[in-house]
Amino acid sequence: MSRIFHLSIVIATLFIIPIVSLAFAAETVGEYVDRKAEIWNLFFRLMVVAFVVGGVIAGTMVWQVWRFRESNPKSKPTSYEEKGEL
Amino acid sequence: MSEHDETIWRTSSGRVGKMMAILGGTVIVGAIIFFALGDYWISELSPAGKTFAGITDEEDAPTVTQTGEDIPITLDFIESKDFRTLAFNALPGEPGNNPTINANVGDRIIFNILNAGKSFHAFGVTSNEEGFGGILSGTDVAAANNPLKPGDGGTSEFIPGEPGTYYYICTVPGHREMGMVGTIIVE
Amino acid sequence: MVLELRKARPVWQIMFSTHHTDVGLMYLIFSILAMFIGGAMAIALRVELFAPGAQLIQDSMTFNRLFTIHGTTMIFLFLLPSAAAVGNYLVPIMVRYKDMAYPKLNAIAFWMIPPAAALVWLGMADFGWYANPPYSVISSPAPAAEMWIFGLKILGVSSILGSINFVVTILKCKHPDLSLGKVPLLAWSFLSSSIIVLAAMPTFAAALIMLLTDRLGATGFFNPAMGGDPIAYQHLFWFTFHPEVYVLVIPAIGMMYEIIPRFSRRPIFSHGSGVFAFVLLAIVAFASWAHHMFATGMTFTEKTVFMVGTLAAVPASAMHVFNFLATMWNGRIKFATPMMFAVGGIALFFAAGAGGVVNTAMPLDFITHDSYWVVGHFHLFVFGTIAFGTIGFFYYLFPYVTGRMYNEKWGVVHFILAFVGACITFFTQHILGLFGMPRRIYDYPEIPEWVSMNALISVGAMIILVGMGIFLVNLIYSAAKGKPANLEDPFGLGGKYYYPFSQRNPHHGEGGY
Amino acid sequence: MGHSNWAEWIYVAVVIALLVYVGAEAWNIENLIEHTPQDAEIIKVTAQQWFWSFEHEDGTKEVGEIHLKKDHAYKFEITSKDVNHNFNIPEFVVLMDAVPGRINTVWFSPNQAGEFDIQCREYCGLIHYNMRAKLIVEDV
Repeated sequence: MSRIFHLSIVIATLFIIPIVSLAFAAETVGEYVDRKAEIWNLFFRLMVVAFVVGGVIAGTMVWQVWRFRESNPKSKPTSYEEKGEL
Repeated sequence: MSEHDETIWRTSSGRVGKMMAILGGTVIVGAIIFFALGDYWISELSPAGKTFAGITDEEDAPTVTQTGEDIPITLDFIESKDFRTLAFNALPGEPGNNPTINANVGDRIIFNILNAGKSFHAFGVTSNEEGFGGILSGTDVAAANNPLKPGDGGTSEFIPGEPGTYYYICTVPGHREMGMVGTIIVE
Repeated sequence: MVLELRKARPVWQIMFSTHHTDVGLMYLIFSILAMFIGGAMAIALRVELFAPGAQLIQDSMTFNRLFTIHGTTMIFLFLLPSAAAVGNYLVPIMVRYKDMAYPKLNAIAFWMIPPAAALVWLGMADFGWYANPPYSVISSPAPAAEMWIFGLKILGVSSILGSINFVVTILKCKHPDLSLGKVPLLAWSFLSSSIIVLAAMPTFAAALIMLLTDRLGATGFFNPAMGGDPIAYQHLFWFTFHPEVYVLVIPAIGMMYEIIPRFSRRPIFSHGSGVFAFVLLAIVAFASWAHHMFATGMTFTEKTVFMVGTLAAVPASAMHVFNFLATMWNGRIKFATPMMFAVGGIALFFAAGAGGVVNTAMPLDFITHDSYWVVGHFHLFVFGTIAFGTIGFFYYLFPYVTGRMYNEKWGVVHFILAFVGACITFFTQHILGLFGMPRRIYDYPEIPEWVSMNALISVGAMIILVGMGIFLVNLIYSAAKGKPANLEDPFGLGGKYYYPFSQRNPHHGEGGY
Repeated sequence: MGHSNWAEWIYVAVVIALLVYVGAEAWNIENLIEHTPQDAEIIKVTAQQWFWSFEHEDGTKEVGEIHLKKDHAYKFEITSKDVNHNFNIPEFVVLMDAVPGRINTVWFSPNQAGEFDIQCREYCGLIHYNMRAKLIVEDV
C-alpha cells in the first residue's frame, strides 16, 4: 500500500514540477504569445488523455459485457445465486 | 405476502384507451388555445422594455386641420446580400435609396410598407435624430418586439402637426444605424 | 392501474388519491407526456437546422420560443417529475413505510405541475431556458415571459415540497430496524438530491421575483439602464442550476444502482462508497456554479477557484462508475432492456464527464463556450445518462405499474436506436462546436463543415425519434394487451427480489395489491 | 460485503492525479495568455442588437467590419448597449461577453492575413443568428 502511495507521489511530482516552472518562465519582449496555438495545443493534449482513459473504460465495459453476459459459454452462476442470497 | 393465486389485471385496453383519450384531449385543447392565441402571448413589451426603448404612451400627434392632400409613399425594406447594409427601396448608391419626402403641415402621408428582405423589420416615424425611440403614434407598422416577417407588410399614416424634420426609420434596434432611415421635411 | 383491486377503480379515484403509488403513477404519465412534447420540439428544431435557410420554421421568433420551451420542458417537466415518479413508487417501500411522510403534500406537489406546464407551454417565452437579463428584462415580449416566470415559480415550489417529503420520509419514517447506512442506494440518491434542492432552489425563487419586478420597471436589480448588474442574475441562477444538474443526475445514478446489481445477479460492489459518493456530490455541487460564466469577464483567480471546484466533482462521479463496473464483474448479466439502458448510460456518462472537464479547463472555455460543443456535452448528460437511466427504469417498473410485460424485442430495438442516435447526434455536436458554430441560432451561413455536420446531427435526431416512436407504441400496446407479468420475477432473474411488488396497498383492503 | 476496497482507492488516486494534471495545465496556459502586452492597441467594441461597431485608438469608427494589421497586439474593450452579446472570432479563439454596463477585455495578435468571421455567441434575440461581422487582417 505505502509503495503505491509513494509511486503516485513521484508520478505527480514528475508532472507538476515542469508545469509550474514553465508557468513562471519569463516572457520574451516583443514577441506575442500565440493564443490560438496555445489553446488548441492544450485542447489536443487533454484529448489524448481523455481518449486514453476513455479507451480503457470503454474497453473494460465492452469486455465485461461480452464476458459476463448470461449467454457466454463460460458464464456460471454467481456465488450469491448459489447460496440463494439474492 | 407476495403470493397471489389469480391474475389481477392492472391495466386493460379499455382503461389505456381512456387514459389516452384524457391525455390526447388535453393536449389537443391546449394546442388549439395556443395556436389560436399564438401571437397574443408575444404581443407586448415589458414596462422596463418600453422605458428602455423610449416608448411612451402619451405622444399623440396634435390634431391639425388637414389640408386634404394625400401623399402616398411605397417603402420596401431591403438588405444587402451580407446583411450589413440595410435601406428602403434601394441600396445606397442606387437611385431611389431612402427617398426624402417633402410635405406641408396637415398633409396626410400614407405609408405602404413591405418587408422585402430576409430578416425582421418594423416601421415608424420619429423626430429623434438618433436611436429607435420616440415613435409617433399611428405611424408605426409592427414593432421591434413583434416585427414584420419577410414578405409581410402594412400601412400607416402620418399627419405632421408642426414644421420640422422627421425621420422614417426601421424601429428594430440597430437597423437605423445600418441605413434604414429616410427624411421627411415638413414646411 | 397500479396496486389494483380486483375491481378497477374509476379514473378520478386514482387522480385524487394521495397514495404514493397513485401520485407516482401520475408523475410517471405526466413526465412521459412531457418527454414526447419536448421531443417533438427538438425534432422541429433539428428539421429546421438540417440545412441553411428556412426549412420548417419560417421565422426566428418561433425557433427561439421552441428551443426555450424545449429546454424548460425537458428539465422541469420531464426529468424532475420522472425522478419524482420513481421516488414516489419506491422510496416508501425501500424505507419500509406505508406511504410518503406527507401524502397530501405529495399530491399537492404533483398537482402544481400541470398548471405550471400550461403556463410555460401556452406562453412559450423566447429568452432561452436560463432567461438571461437584460434580454429577459427589456427585450423579451410579454405576457409570455411573465407566464414563464410564474410557471417556473410554481415548479420551484412543487419541487421544494416534493423534496421536503422525501427527506422526511427517509430520515424520519424509515423502519426503526433499518439503519440509515443500510437504506438502499436509490433511496439515498433521493435523500441527497432532495437536500440539494432544498439548499439551492430558494436562490432561484428570489431571482425570479427580482426578474419579474425588473420587467415591471419597479426595480432595476438586473437592468443596467437602472444601474443594475446582469451578472448578478447569472450568479443567482447558476447557484441554483448547477446543483440542479446533480439533482437530475443523482436519481438517475440511483436507478442504475437498482438495475445493475439485479441484472448482474450480484449485490452492489460497495454500498458504502456509493453513499459516500452521493453525499460528496451533494456537497461539491455547490462549489462549481460559476464555471458557466467564465466568459463574462471573470478574473483569473475567480476562474481558478471555480475550475478547481468543478474538477472536485469528478472523483465522486468516477466512484459511481467504478462501483457499477465492479458490480458487473463476475456477474451473470441478463441483458434485458433496463440493463441495456443502464450500461449504455454509464458508457455515455464517462464521455459527458470528460467533456465537462474540458469545458472547465479555463482556456478551453474560449473554444467551447456557448458553442455546439456545450449543447452536445449537456445533451450527453441529460439524454445519454439521465434519460437513459430513467427510461431503463421505466421499463423496469413497467410490469409493476401495469401488471403486464412490455415487448422485450422492441425494447431492445428502442435501446439500439436511442444509443446509436445519441452517439451520432451528440458527438457530432461536440465536433461542430469545435468548428465554431454558436448555439441557439436559427440559421447559419453555408460553411461546408457546418452544413454536413448539421445534416448528420439531424439524421441522428431522426434515429432517436424512430426509437422513441417504438417506445411509445410499445408502452401503449403493452399496457393494453401485453402478456401478464410474473410479478415476483418479471425478468426471469431467478429470485424473489423484484421488491416493488412486495408491498401491498393498505388503502385497498384485503386482496388488494 | 466484507471485501477490501484497495482497487477502488488506487482508482480514485489515479483519477485525482489526472485531474491535478488537467488543472495544472489549464492554469498554466490561462496564465500565459491572460497577460496583455504593454503595447497592445486598444479597440473599443460595442455590441448592439444586432450588429457590431468598432472604434480604433485614433478615433476611426467601423461598423460591421474591422481592419487590423498582422502581428500587432490588440486589446478589445467590449461592451454592449442593450442586452448581453458575446464577441467571438472563432479562428483566433477570441471570446468575451459583451455586457451592458461593463467593459470586458480580451487581447490577441493576428498572425495570419485574410478575412475572418466575427460572430455573436450569446443568445441576444431575433437576429442573433445573423449578428456577424468581418475581421480583415492586413499584411503590412
